[in-house]
Amino acid sequence: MSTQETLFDASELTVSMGPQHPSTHGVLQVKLKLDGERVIDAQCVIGYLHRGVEKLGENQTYGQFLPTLDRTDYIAAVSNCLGFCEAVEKLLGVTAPPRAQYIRVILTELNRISSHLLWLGTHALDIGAMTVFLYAFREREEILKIFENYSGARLTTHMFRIGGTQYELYDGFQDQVRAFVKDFPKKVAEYETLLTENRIWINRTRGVGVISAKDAVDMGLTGPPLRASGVQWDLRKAKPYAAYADFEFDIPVGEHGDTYDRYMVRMEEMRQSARIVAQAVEKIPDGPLMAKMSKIIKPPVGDIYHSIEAPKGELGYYIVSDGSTQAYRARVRPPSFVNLQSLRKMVIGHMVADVVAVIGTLDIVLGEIDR
Amino acid sequence: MEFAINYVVAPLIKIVIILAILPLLVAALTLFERKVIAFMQVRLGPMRVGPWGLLQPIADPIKLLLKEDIIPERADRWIFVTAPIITLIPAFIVFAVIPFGPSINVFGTPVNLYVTDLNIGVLYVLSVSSVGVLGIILAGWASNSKYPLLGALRSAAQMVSYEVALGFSIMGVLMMAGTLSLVEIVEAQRNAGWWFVFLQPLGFILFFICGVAETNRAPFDLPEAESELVAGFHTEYSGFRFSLFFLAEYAAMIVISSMAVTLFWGGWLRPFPNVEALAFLDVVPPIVWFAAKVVVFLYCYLWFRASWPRYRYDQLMKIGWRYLLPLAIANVIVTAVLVIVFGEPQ
Amino acid sequence: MKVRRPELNLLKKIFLVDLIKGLLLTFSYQRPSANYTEQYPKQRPKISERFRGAPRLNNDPVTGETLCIACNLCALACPEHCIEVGWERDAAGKKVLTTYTFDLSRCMFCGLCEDACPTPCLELTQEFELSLYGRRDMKLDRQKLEEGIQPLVYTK
Amino acid sequence: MAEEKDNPNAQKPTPPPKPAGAVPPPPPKPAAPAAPPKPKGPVPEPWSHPLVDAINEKFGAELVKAYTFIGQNQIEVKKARIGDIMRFLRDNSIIPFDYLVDETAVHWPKDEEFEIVYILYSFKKNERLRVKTRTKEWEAVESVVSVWGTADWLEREVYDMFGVQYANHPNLKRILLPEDWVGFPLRKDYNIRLQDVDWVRKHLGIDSGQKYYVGEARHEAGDYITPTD
Repeated sequence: MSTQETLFDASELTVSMGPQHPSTHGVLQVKLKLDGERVIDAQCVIGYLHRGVEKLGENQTYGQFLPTLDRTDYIAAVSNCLGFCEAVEKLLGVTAPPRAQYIRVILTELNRISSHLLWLGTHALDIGAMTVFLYAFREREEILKIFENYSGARLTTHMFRIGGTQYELYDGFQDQVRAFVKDFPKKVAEYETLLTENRIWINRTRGVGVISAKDAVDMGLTGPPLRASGVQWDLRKAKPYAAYADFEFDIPVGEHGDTYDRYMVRMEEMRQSARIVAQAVEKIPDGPLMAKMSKIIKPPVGDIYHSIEAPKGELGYYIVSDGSTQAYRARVRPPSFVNLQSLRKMVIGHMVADVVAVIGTLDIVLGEIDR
Repeated sequence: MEFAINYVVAPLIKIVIILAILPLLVAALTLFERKVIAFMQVRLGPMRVGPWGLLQPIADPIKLLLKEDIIPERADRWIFVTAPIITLIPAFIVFAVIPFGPSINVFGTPVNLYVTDLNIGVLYVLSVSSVGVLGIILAGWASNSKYPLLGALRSAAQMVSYEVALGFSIMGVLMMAGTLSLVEIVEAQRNAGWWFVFLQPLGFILFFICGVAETNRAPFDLPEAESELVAGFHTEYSGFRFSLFFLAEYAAMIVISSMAVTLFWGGWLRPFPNVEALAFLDVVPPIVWFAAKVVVFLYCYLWFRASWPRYRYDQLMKIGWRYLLPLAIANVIVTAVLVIVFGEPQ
Repeated sequence: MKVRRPELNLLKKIFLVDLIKGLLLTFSYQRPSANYTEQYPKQRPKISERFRGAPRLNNDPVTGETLCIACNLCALACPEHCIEVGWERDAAGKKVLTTYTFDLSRCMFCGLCEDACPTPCLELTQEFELSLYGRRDMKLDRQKLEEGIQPLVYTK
Repeated sequence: MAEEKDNPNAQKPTPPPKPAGAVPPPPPKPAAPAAPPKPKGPVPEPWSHPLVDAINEKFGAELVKAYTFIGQNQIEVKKARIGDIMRFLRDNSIIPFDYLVDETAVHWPKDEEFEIVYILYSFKKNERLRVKTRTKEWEAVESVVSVWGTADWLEREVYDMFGVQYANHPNLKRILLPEDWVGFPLRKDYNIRLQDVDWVRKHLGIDSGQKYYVGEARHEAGDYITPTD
């Protein structure tokens, strides 16, 4: 009977949301203190999915670590792969040949679209619009088919290798990508029909989880959440990597830093990604796929930090090499981990229903947070 | 003898028929829901049990009935057990007054296609159906768990607010019909020559919005919002008891749809009941007209669920009190003035 | 570029234009041609050529002898150490494959072993239905690997 | 800014004297990370910048060295006044580093030291900087949570994984591992092979799904245990 007393006598209600909850996107646990339906405190409990990826990185060769990295942010495995490959390449002092660079850009951008589609679907589902989820997955399926055809896997793709890419393009790759890119803006317009102007969507997202540009920078938010707060910063422009300098695209920024702006930023990003892919697929240069380098990867002694704009934000790799085939220290700077920190700031004062909206809008992946 | 037949035997038979058919209807409705939503979502829905999954509504209840009945250790046992029943019974007994059609002849005796024609039918429906929420509140409380409690409290607040607006939205119809009996309201629509929806469009829209909210369906499905409260008030329920809630919810959907049809869409009447040119439509029996209209509304329920996000609790309250209630009252006032000026539409 | 932040005007608001637009979209998708479902066990999906599924050791199609030269590169390449190659020297001093163990329960299908294999011997096939009844079954020996995992035929 | 773009080509290890990575690897040398860099590969170059001068002026002996490695600027400082240095780096007008990208650590067991690495970024100047400081296991580093809010979880993670103590941290608890975890996994002396089997068995009542080897030598033993079947 003691539980009953705590339920009704205390002015606060402590609800443990997760780790088994439909909308904590995995195994996130948020300990909510509620006053009625209003949140007065929120503490994240993470680590349920900890697999010691960084430790594994110290015990595997650089090449072997790549498939493991696919399992950190498994929604955007291609980005993880690209980031690590480029970091090691930088340390080695090699550059992937242009053909590989272009293929990398195409696949990474497709991956960004697929990651955003998954975000869109789950985010909309959290807010109750279940149909968007299935429409988004339909388009995501098309991208996964391209991945499967190219690399042989759909999700944990192990797409690139250090020094370039492993696989030659398959026949019909360009046509398949072209067809997708051509069709995709129409599909985005459909999602927007269901959400963007929908009054319920607007009510549920505008003014929810607001974070100012100053706070966003202080909390280290990156990716769409940062841009939605009005900071026009994208690593693809700020520090271009791969072949991004060759393409024209815009960086969408929001103004209010609320859930709605983050939604709009990601929607626009998907269009821009499609634009990049459309440009890149038309001018894939000929040439080798792998840079000339030793089969056994032994970077020189030293350390390197390299980061890329993953769909969720700045994905960085800090590698310390002791000159052997294994990294001395392989640190992943996970965007979701850092972004999730702002959850507390965003939800306090809002209602329970907004907590799921904010968790959704941060676009977290627990595989990456817990590593 | 005649008294016995009219007031005991005939109603009993009808009650038994309704009690037998209603669960089947609900089962069919679940399949309908899954199929409709699936097709809207470019899926196929259940396909395995029977051709095109047609036997799914039979498989589901069997599964639910065979499941273990779990009562949480800390739950308030008796209330926990009674709550689903409290929810279910009102949802069923409301059907007593809903007229599915006019009298038909069975072996020469006229049989009314309703259990009874209460002269306060509308009031009866409103009051009885609002008892159902008690079960939800009790279920949330008795579970002694946090998500159900939140769901129950949401449900209580939602019911209280929307009950008022729902009542007011019907008032226009009642003034035009001049009666509270559902059968007479349908007859009044025949006399008026118009379904009341054409005379009371705002009233109808308000009624249906409130009805959706009353039945806890999307976009107002807050008491069981699965992405927020896991499953709301029935989180701790399983198997058979869960299926009772399920039954009650879907029965309530049928009630609201039937009420909408009866009050606004001419019940069992064909379109434009007084226009002779459309008399060929009478080939279709009245009960089919009724059923078809109800299905349309049920379809709308599912359609909304497939298309829209979910409101937040405070927004729901705001809509109820700030928009729906004033609009409903305005509707009543305007209707009252018009009825006084032009007289009842006869 | 700034993202849009559309405001509904009053007229659109009163006539529920935004909501109706959504309804029409979902309604239009009910057409059967828009359907995307694959009836999986009955309808087999098309697996791409490069798919990385169950492993197989290929034999020479002519002689029927194994193509494996027991170089152990696959075992070295495997991040999960799930391959073990056993060999012995024959009379000529050449390495000959004796046993080959592949622990499928630890495999993450990254394809590094396939990349490492200098002969067309080790291949990750397109077979993806790999559920088995016990962990012990997942340790594939040479014989099983040479036969390849056979798909179960779905009967219904 | 220019760093990231130009350098990979510019700083390619010059092949002639010792073919860097093009030959099969020579027998593994004892890797001594702190030792002076071998002739092959890129070497750190001194970095001179108004910012370095400013730090030098303000903190003097606190600054150990400032250098550029593969185009990436780094400074090494002593940890005594790390909070002040960080606040200065954030607030200075030359390159205001307003964003803490990452904070992590590297364990150097030979020196019994942890190297704390702060990766900073300046939105205004589009510049990155790595700040490194060294600490011992039993010495606390000043927390930078008051400088950048990001540091909260990052420092908790460093504590969790390395056991580095932070002074003035608002909530220094384990973040990814359970509270009662023994040991700090990312230390070099933490054996990955023996990791969590006991913990899993005790808390979850199951055997870890991972096969673990008898001792370290897998191939010699030729056998391993698969806990359950």
